Amino acid sequence: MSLVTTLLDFLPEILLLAGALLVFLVDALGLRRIEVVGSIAVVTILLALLFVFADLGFAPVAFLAAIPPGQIDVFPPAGSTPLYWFTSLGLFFQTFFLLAAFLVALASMSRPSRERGAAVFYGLILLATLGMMLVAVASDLIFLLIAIEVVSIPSYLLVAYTRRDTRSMEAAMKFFIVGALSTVLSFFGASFLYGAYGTTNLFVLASGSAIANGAAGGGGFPLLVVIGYSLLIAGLAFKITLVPFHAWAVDVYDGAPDDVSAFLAGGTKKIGLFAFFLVFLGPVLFAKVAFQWFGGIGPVSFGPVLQVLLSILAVVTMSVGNVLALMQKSMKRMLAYSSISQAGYMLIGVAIGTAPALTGASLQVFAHVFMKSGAFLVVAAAAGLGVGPLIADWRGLGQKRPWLSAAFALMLLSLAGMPLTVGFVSKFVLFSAAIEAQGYFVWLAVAGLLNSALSVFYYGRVLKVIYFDSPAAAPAVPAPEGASPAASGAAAGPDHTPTAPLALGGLGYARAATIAIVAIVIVVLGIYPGPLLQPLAAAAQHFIRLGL
Amino acid sequence: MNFWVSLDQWAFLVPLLPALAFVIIGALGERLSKLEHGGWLAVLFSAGSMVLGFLIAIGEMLGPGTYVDVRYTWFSIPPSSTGFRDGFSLVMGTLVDPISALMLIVVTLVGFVVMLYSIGYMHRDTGLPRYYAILSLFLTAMLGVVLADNLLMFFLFWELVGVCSYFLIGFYYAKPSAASAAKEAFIVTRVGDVLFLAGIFIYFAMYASADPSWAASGFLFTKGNAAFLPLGQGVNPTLLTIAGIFLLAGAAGKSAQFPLDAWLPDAMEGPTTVSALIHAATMVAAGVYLLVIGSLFLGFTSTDQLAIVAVGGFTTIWAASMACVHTDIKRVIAYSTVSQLGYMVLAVGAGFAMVGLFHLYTHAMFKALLFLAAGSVIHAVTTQDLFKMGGLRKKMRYTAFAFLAGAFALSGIPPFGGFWSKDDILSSVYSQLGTHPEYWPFYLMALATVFLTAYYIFRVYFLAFEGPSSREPGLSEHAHESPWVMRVPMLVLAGMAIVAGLLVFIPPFATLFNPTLTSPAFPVALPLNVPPSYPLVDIELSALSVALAVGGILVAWWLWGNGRLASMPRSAPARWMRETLLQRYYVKAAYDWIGGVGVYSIARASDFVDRFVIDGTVRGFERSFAGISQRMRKIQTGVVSDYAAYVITGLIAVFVIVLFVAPWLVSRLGGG
Amino acid sequence: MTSLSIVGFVGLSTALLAISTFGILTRRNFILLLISIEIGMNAAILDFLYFAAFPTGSHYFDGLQGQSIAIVLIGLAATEVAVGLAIVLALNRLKGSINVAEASSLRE
Amino acid sequence: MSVPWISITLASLVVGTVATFLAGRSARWVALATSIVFLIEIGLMFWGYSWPGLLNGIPQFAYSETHAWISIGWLNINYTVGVDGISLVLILLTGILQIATVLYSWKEEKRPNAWFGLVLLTCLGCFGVFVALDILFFFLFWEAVLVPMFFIIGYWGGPNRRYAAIKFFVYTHVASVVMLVGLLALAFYSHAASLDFSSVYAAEPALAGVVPAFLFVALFFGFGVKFPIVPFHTWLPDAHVEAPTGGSVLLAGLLLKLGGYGLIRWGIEVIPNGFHTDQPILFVIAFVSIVWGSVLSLSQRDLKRMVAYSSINHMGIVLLAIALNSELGLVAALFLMFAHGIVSALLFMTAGSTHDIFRTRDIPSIGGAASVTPRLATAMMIGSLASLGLPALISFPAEFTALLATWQALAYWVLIPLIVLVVTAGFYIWMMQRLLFGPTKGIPNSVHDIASLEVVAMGILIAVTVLFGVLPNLLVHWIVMSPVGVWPL
Amino acid sequence: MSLEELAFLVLALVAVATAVLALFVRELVHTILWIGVFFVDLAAIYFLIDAPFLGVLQLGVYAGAVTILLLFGIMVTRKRIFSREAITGIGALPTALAVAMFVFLALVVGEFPGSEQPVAAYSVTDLSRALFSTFGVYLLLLGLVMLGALAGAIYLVREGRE
Repeated sequence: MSLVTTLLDFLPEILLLAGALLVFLVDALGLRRIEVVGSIAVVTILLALLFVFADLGFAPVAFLAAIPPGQIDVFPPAGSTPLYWFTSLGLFFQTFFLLAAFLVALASMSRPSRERGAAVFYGLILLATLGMMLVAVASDLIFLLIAIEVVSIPSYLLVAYTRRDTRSMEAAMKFFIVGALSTVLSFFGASFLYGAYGTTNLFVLASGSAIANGAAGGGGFPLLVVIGYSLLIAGLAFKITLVPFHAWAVDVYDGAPDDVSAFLAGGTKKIGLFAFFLVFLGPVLFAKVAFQWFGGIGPVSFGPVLQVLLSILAVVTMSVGNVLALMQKSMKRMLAYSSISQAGYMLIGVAIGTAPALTGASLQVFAHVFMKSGAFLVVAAAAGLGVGPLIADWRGLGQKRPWLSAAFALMLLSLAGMPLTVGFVSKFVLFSAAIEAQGYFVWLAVAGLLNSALSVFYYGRVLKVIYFDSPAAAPAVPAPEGASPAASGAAAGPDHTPTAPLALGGLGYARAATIAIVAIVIVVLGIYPGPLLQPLAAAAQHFIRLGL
Repeated sequence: MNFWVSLDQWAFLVPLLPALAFVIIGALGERLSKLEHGGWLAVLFSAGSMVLGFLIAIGEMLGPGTYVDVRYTWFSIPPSSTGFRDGFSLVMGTLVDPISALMLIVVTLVGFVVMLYSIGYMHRDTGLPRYYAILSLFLTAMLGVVLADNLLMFFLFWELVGVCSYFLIGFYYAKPSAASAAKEAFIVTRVGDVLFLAGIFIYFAMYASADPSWAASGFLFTKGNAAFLPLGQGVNPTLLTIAGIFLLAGAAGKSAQFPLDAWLPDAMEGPTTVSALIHAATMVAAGVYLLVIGSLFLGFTSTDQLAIVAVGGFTTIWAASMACVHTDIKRVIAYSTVSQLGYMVLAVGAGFAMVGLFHLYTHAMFKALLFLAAGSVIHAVTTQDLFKMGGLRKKMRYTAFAFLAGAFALSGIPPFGGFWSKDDILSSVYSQLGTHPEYWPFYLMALATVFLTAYYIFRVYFLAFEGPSSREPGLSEHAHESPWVMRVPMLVLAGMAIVAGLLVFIPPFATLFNPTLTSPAFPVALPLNVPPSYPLVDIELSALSVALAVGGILVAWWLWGNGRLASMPRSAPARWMRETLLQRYYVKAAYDWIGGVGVYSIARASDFVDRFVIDGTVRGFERSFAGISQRMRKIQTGVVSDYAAYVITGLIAVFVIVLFVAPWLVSRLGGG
Repeated sequence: MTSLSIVGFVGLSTALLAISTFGILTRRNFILLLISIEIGMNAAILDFLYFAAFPTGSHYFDGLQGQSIAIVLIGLAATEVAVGLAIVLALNRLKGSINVAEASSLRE
Repeated sequence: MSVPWISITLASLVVGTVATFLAGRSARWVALATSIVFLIEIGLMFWGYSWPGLLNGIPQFAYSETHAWISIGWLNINYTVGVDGISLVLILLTGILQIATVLYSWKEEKRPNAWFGLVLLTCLGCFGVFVALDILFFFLFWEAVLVPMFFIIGYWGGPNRRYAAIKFFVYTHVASVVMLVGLLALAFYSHAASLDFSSVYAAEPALAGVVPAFLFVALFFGFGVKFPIVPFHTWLPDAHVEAPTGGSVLLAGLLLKLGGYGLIRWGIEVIPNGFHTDQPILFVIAFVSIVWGSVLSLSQRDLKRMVAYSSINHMGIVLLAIALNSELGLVAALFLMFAHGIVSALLFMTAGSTHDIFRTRDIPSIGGAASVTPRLATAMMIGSLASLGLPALISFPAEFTALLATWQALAYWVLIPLIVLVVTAGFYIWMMQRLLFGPTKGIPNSVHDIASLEVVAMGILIAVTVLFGVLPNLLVHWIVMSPVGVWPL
Repeated sequence: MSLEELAFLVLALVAVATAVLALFVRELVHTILWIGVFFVDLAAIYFLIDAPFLGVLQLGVYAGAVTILLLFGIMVTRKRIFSREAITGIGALPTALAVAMFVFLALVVGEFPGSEQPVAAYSVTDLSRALFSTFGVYLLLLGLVMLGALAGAIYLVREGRE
């Protein structure tokens, strides 16, 4: 495999890197208008998306494919321990990540045109996206963890990029500390796995051989593996905000600039789920050899134990997320908790570990990219219109801003899993898969569905505020302590040159277009999900077969 | 097919004509003000109905074997592999047989004359289109009951009759007492109706299980076919008894028999015409008609018969006693109606259905007459209080004559109609006493009632028409005779009251009372010879009852006729007695308590449970979730060290789960 | 060649991780938190190097991978310190304090 | 049948609904046109209908269509629609109530396009439920009804509308998800080839042991809350009291029918084994609902609340009739659902008009309304009488048949609903006595009788009430052209 | 106990001691000193297990660059360098958590048979070959991390200096 072909395989990633460098270059040259850097980023992302589509084999663009079809979804040669490997599910996730980046990049172009941090913002977005794409092709634990760092480090900085906002900075600080702790735990766990297997290749890890040997009494290290995986769960759970590793997320989504919140919740969070696929699906599927458990219980095997653990985490996460979302007063915190509970649903897919479940979880990720980014982007747009951070500040928006409110309502209904939205389809597939798996997984489906019913309560409450409450005469509730007048990236401050009001009554074309795209996707794929669902199901099937 | 038989094909027109009147008057409403607000239309259509009804009845008298049943499928489930083997259907149809022919005569005749009378009597009221429309609808419904060829249709129109009664009692709805009386009437009869419905179900089940093809053919509730069913074959006698009791309950509700009798006196809140037509002649007789049908075609066991006799016999004296003290002219007549209905029920129960029917027929005539005459009086003096009337005979000759004719008929003085029928009942029941000694008390009650009847009706007569001009100045001085539209009906009915009993001696007419002789519709031998008492078989009994009646009249004359009693007796037992009777033995109060306090308290308590226990649980869920949420929010302290602590706690939890909890669970669940 | 006990090595790295965790949980000064994180990273590095030095017997074993990972981790840890310091400076400029307990306006 | 009437109807409803939303001030005309087109399409469906019978023991449907929607091996979902007599009559009910609601609320001034759009959307969802023959599509439409109703209650409703809207939404949604679990488990545990009705129907006998009973309980809970069954009924009074009149009409007229339809179509028809096991539960709940609904109606002061509780009573009779496990009972249940749809709609319209005219629905504080608003009083009387089962009006044949079937199956237990009939009569008659009759009180200064369009709306319902009350076979004829007679009862 | 083992024991104890001291002395400047010693101590351990290149790297990166960076951080954020850190509580919960974590992690100790195995030594050549070919991707990724960190961190601290 020559260097050129290797690089060609990574054409989309290289494009993103080039785009990031170009953005920094343009910034250095002084062309730091947001239209310029934003366009570069958007175009880059779209190009990358095009190539990923080509690699996935979508007929209209298949001729652009850089990765030979024979290299996707096949087993690596015997004895080799590749660091990265192409799977169609990974490529699908790449498209999801790119879509999330695209939405945020496009919407952010409606921010004040002379904003200082624009170049850094877009550069970091592109770099983080690059990292996300790398996560999706990892086949080595360390590769995976460093790729996650490629995402994390820009994320910390993105949260802080407004520089002048104490809330953002506080969020960045929290994000950084918890993130760094998680990094430490992940690597520490990885070191144990390395110690047990002698390699960090995920194909090898997936085989569960180190555990299997342990049963025979020769050379296996069950405890090392088990403790290692436990540490990894703790480390990666930080990323997908499982309870109780979630506490940072609420503050960060709340404190971060709205566009960044959209990117974090809709985008970077999802790498954690794919990491879970990569790291834990193998043990779930293959570590089925029974051995005597610590403390004399058994014989049981690691796979089912892991399934139970993940199931417990999933149920706890969705329940706690939903319950906490119930009484939130701040819109972004409510969305943050809802995002946490959604992570619980997605985790069901890993816990079950069947192809249908994987399909459902992936689809849920896809849906969530749109729903959650979209929701945060609407919040950003609303902040730009002078709507305060509290849910109560949205009173009567349905009358003042019918289209924006309708889009937001659509997103919330989709989050709640109402029919004719993509959120419904994804939940339907996911919970169908849980019931299809039978056994105690049915109770996972029940828990998930009851939770989604509970979630209706707080989504409904927001709809109530938007549509049923009459508009407030004046902002009745003062902003919470430490909040800037409008906690958004578009906030006017000394750092930002005031600019003329945006088009569409302050919304801006780009942001309006983004929200429209989200709404259309939610509805169209809610009505006709076949074109997405069928290849995704096939990809999940391949992924399971590979045992990654 | 001869003319008379082919006429029966058109029997459905008899109820349909008033229905047309209902539709037209209901649709046009006040636009008919030139036609007495639709009154003349109603008269016209009811006249048409009467003519057709009489023709059909005559056909039934003349034509041999004119049992004609015209059917229409109302509700049908075709045969299928399961469920009803042969399908299921409910039918509507008209059955013309001697009994329905007789009822046709009664209903259409009284209906027509009351319609005509209304023109004059109701002239001053408002809301007349409503009155005529509903009165027409009532005629339709009543004729539907009469012509029904199955129990379902019978019940359907029976209910409609009840609703019309409801609206007519509540005609003066702005009066709280009228609205209340209407409600009471509806609900009390409803109690009977639902039990009747239960009875229908039982008959259905019995017959359907005895012969499944019934369900398919739609003959299910057909009277004619019911008689084919050999009683005792595949029929559980207990079930039959219960069904009979339920039927009796239905009849008691409609015919105001004890203990469902309380509504009828209150129903006098309606216009007097309504009282005449509905609450004297027709609707209240429907209950008796139902028992007649039940007796002839559905079959009662001896237990049922005893129950019916008991209810009827007791009701005669129960109501008559209360009639003796009331001062409201209409109420007295209303109690009299209840009492007379008791006679009919008694007869049917004792096994003499046609005798009961005979009394129904004569009673319809003279009771309608009494009401119309009373209405004429009320119309003239604008009060219903007997003690405010007096000496009206001189001013209202026609009315007085009519009332007197009715009173003689009611008292059972020969040759007035009431004599023949009441005497028939008494002698019939007497004839059963040998085999059924348990009928004795009820026979005696009925006998005593003859005396009371004569007493109370002549009390009314003497108070209203005789004596000094008026005890209340200014009331009866301006009284004058009613217009011809009111006089003609009274005279027609007065004539009927005199001759109704004699008519049955005319052979063609008599056939109506003797269905076994002429109609193939009743191939099985009926359990009696109808009428048993023509010519009079037991002259001593007749003499006794006439003597009692005359005695009653004399006592009435002695007390009231010569002004001996200017007011009510004042002694303590008498006052107590009078108060008890006026309060209707406090049964009404008990009912009010059950409805107003008993049931309503249960409803209030249930409402409390619903709001605070059931819904409270739901709200408790909401609140507890909210509370948990509020409390859990506190863990989000904002201090990053705490967040790190959660992470480490989570890690340790993962350790615990992976090392201890999950393996244990997995081994319990049966391993990998 | 030498042989060293796993008890000692893993004991040391685990102890360092525990100390690091303890520091993160109890210290309030951001710089100290950074130092705690560095101690934790070093614990991981130590582990990698130890496992790289003692083959497991798996035919996939590659000790050089462990050492390479250690090298990368050193770089990664340094990068984190840099980013952390940048955030410290910005925070200090905004709030005049680097006490993490005082930065708690985002809560509940 | 070659003409895909159902798809055409769905399409026309979708187009009409969207157009209504976009139509602005002229939305009412678009809505009316859509309703008329809908009725015409229903008429054509009736005209060409003949039940295809059974194929290999599986009931077939008229106008059925199947198009693959999702096909990923383990999950096969088709756009499968079709009607039989059961759905057909309920579709007719949908059409009638849609046009009646549109006409009744013709004068709606508050966001008319949204109002009429949401009304049409609700009806669209109900239509979808009645034609969907695939678990997913069924559930999709089932849930789709919730959203417009949520907005209808929450935006146009009464003072406490926000609470009621969310309660309605969450409560019924919880039930729906339980039902969904049941349906999916039914499909997956029986290893049905797809989520189509026919596949599930064919696969159900494979279920073993107590599984069918559990599944039936799950489904019954889901459908039961819609019914609503006691003790899961408390969302209903709140929703009704707060909902605007049109919302109440649709809620009582259509939404409650979804539960009955679902129970018949997806419960009894598909899981007869589970149904047989759980039958006693159904009986108990049905009797409790009948008694509870009626007794509570008696104590209500709010007119709408009273009618709402009477709905619980009536739907209890429907449940009883369904639970009887007899052909006669099922026919009666369907008839009664249709009847209740029409009659409760009429009653809620009169209650709404009462509120419009007298500014209150508190029964004791109004009196003698008949003398000032005779048209309203007439409509209310007809509605009440129909509701208490007066012959010649629509409920009578249905209730009569239902109770007859009850007698056949349960003998003397029939006395419970029968005696409750007296209570039912009691509260209606008492309400009429207090509200319509007696001396006038609580009448505002300027009183106008109901407007002519409201008269038209109520007139349609009254006409239907009388028509099917006098000629019930017009409806029964269609109901029995369905698998009611061949179910493995 | 071999010499290596003895040396390791001493170094390990020093490492633990310096780590604890670094975190819990109240003079922040002393902290820097202790952490410097800690890094050097670890470098010594790396030499002990025949990873000399790593040891050198540790000395260069950690003992050198990182320590200086931290010192710089302290100097910038404090008005007086030698001011004392306020006493913060140790806390029962954090202690319990740290101890629990230690106990669970230490469970693995009994399992790994490393003590019987000889230490595998790798030449720097082999290491560099592996590092830049087989595992070169790691370095590329690290580069990406650093690129992002660089761009962002510079932007973040440049505030007000433009």
